[in-house]
Amino acid sequence: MANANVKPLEVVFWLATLLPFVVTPNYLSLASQIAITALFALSLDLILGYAGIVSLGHAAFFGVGAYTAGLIAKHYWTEPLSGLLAAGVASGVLGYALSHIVVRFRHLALIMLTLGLGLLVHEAANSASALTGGADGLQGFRVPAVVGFKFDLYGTTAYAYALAVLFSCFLISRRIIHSPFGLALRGIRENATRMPAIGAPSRAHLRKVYTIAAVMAGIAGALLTHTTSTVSLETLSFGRSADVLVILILGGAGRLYGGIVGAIIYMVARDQFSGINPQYWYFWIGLLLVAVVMFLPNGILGGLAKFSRPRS
Amino acid sequence: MKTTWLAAALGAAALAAALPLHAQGTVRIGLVLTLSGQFADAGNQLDNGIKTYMKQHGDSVAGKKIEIIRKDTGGPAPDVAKRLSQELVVRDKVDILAGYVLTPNAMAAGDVSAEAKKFMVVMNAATSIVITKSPYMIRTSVVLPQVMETFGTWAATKGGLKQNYTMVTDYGPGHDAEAAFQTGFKGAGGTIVGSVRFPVANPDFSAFVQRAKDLAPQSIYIFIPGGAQPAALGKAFAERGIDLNKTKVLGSGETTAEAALKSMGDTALGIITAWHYDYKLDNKLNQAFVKEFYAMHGRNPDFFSIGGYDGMHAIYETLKKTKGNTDAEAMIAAAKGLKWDSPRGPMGIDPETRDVVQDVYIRRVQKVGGELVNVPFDRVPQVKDPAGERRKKQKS
Amino acid sequence: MVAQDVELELPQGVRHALIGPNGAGKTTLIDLMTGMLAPDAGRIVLGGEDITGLRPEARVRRGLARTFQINTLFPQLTALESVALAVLERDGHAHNWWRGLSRFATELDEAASILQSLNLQKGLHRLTRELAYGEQRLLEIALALATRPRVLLLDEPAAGVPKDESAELFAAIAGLSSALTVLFIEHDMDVVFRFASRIHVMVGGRILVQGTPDEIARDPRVREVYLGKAHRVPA
Amino acid sequence: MLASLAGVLFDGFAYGMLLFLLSVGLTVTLGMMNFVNLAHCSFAMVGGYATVTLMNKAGWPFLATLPMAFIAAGLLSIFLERTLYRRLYRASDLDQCLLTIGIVFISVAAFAWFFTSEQQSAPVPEYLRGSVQILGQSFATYRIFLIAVSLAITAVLVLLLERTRFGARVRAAVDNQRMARGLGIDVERTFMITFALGGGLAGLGGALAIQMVGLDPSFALAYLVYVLIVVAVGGLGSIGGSFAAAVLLGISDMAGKYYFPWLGAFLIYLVMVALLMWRPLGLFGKR
Repeated sequence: MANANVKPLEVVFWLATLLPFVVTPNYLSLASQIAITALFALSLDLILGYAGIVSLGHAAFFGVGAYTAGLIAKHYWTEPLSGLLAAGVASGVLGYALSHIVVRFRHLALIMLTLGLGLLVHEAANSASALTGGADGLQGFRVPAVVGFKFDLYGTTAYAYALAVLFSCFLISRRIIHSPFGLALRGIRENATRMPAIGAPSRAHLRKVYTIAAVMAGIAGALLTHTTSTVSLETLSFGRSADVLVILILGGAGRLYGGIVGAIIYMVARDQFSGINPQYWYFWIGLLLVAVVMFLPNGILGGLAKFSRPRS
Repeated sequence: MKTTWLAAALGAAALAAALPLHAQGTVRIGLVLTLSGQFADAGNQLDNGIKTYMKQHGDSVAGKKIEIIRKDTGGPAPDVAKRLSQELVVRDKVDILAGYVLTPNAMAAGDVSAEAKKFMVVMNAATSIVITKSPYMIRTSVVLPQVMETFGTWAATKGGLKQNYTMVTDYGPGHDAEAAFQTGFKGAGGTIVGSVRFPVANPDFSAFVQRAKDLAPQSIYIFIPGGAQPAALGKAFAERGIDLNKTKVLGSGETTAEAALKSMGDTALGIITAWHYDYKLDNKLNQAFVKEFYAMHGRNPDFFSIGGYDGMHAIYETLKKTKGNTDAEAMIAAAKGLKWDSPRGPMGIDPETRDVVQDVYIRRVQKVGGELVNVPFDRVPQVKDPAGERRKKQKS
Repeated sequence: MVAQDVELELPQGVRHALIGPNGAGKTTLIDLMTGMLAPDAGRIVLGGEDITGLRPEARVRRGLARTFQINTLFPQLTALESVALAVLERDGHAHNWWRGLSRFATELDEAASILQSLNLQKGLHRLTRELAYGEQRLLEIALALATRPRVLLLDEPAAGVPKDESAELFAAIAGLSSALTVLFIEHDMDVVFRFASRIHVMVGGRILVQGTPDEIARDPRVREVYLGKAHRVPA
Repeated sequence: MLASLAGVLFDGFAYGMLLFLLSVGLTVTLGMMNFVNLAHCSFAMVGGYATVTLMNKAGWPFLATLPMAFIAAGLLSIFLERTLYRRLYRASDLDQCLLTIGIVFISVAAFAWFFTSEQQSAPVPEYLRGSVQILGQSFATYRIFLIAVSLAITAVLVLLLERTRFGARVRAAVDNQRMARGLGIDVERTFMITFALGGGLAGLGGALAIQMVGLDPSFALAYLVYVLIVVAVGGLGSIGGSFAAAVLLGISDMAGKYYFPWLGAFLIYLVMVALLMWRPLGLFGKR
């Protein structure tokens, strides 16, 4: 039974996430964007790692969350925490609506459907440029601070805010995984044909987890809006959906920490490689991906787990 | 619990700041460009312009050595552009922010320039409101309304055209160009008979060109981004066989850029465009610039390159006036009203709007010595950005 | 036509065997009953309620459970987790996503007792894919039992299980509560005649004949089609 | 109005042929060998750059470079298949995604390094330029050539896979490796050749696409989406399915741009989502 109690390694990991405040104060804005991407990858892990839904359009929810937060800050109020909730609700509603289509498909048809739906949302945002500002992005709003702490150049508040939200969403995800619902999701992933035979409403489960993942992805999008006071079509782009999928596979899907570890390694590598070699960094990132697949099948955590203690 | 975090952070930040400030004698420029992804070529050509300037004018000015730190945003990504700009200010202690090929990236970095009080030089992003994002920002590339509204007015007056059908790419700059051209054209008595917008990722234009051909308006106006699209449009024109003496084709400078002309071939003959630069401009400064550029990079400069070249010139001139002092207030004051002769012709920085003021050339594609060239046959001197002027009137 | 105008009556509490040559449509019949396949015509009634239109999981909740001829289990889940999942689905707790699994003691205990009743207590915490093949066949039955069925359809429960172990398997089946109606597909005639109180013979998609073990053993049509000439009636 | 309808259908069909040429190789690798080869368009780039180099540097005529593009991309796919792909035949499709996306990134950077990020051009010979007047309607010569090449390739492929022993061996090896080995089929070699065939077709598609959509290092990423759409809508492993899907998507995209341009890019994605919801396994998909 996947024991629910906290392993010491987990405590060490989360304490380590506080190190950047002291050890690398100049990298806090990067750290905040890693935390946001980690949350986005975690939301994808819920549906990919735990329910077997491969999505190439997950950025649709990230972007809807980002735009909702941006529009609220522009037209209504700039208090971020309530903006976060509103963004979660907005992307959750979209997630619930799309889940009715998504759960009816599998394999390549599912992947291409999520891709198509993602691109449609992207085009909608582009053509509704009066509302969304089109390709130039949403202009004329600024989120000054969160609970009194100002967002500044150093990104200290941004990282603290992103990390706090990531940690709370992680706790929720951990609770989901170790709950009966989590067990049902793993059942669907392990053997989708057996589930109806034990009376399980698989589609209802999948719709619920897809909605929860959409809420979390929307919150991640809103975090980006609040910490950078910018929203652009890029938050809805195919590139962002592909990146987060690569990040999750790199880290190792279905292990809760896969998305977070993947985000850290992928974004730090990209930042360093593009710093050294701004034109051709793609080469080194590509090499990293190929190396991980060759030597660490099932991602970094999957590979490490195989080496450290062969799965009992 | 929260306060301890922040106390630790502030302590660390102070520690970092106490590091010895980088050697007094250097001026650091943080250059944020799109060096990878779909707009990599624009970023590279801009960078090549900068390198050419520094080769011609050396890498030190007013007794200070110029050091450039390059960062890649990988495409339109305002969150990444803002973070990179913040890191350049906070971590690399740059004195000047420069580059910015795309509008969303320039807008996001404008906030950093304003908040961190850093002199900022936009070397390409062409949307008008970019300049309003920071009081310490100047622009040395081009402003869309500056060219397109002028072109619209010219087309309906000296161009002798009464009808026009506009075809633009469906994204920020496309919408701006469409609005500007139509304002100028209608303002001067012309009528817009229709308009269409291409999807951004549009590999094939034949349907649109066919539609325009069927409508057979007196003239067509086109605005598309650089890269693969001008070539694809050129081929669609070649295949559709638009009859150029019946339908006048007007376009932005990018429509008949060097690569586009190469693939369009003779069907491009007669296309009229308006732009602020072409590598074939025959003045001494430009010939020297093109020769040096080609020697260094094995290809001809384009309008991205001239944006970078003049951006560096503006930085050098400003530093000379402030004698190497990189304080943003001093630099912006020195930069306002700057005037100089550039390979593109006489240009300057508008003292109030801090935006670029330059000549707008009206050119026609002709064959010169067996080669297709944008031959300028008219020029509208020292044009200010009309949208900027309107903003000034609203404010006062 | 795989299964045609089949009239099958399963009175409550009786042990039924469904026999017939390969390809007679036995598994298809079970798939039809459990809703895996949609019938072209005809009705399926469970305890007086017409369940022809219901989705498979709804039929399970009304008490119609089945096992699979080829193991369809949860490789990365432990035996206890698998059966607990079935129990949780049954009493509607599977949608609970905020309380830890360990807090559902009653369901976990019930799952453990089901496994114990099929003497699988040794493999409780071992991953399903690491269980022996025989144990996995028992787990198939445990999963079906966890849904508290009124009718249990066993699709060749002892398929691939060596002779001696299959006797033990069927002893466990026999030990099931008498209120439970059981229909099992089996090829081993010794087992059929020992455990079934009614036998249905299916050939070419049709029910050839139904009756008590004695009637079936003496019926010439069954003998000739299926049992072959030299069959002798067991003592 | 009728004339332009013919024009739109012709252009749509020609654009569909381009999509088919770019994706038919993937139908072979992804469809028949069940290997998620997202690097397919990188092979198309190899073919494109082979043509550009031979034409600009070595002065070869355009048509002569096409077989070379096929061979260059085919050889590269053999090399990659022997070194990397072979070890992931039984890996999860997510790991196959990661490997091939890694290869795409490497190829984008490598081509930017060798050929700069500049737009490449492969000037097509005179007789393929301009357009031809048929019944008063102008048809672009190059598009007619494209259609001809695509129809030829489809015919050869269908014959090769459906009618020849080699085709039977490929389909057997893909359906059931163990059984195929049992029948004495050298599965390794068959997979290698199938991969080379898929890669070569991509290379040829890439070379032919230059004239229509140009070529720069980001080609591999830009057209990956379109290629996946065609293969998914067409149905895995079905050459005919890909052909039908490519034509359907090409014409609907063209008609959309012509008749309701304000719909813009929506249309091709709407058509895809609708087709997938109607036939999840694709038009002629088997599994």
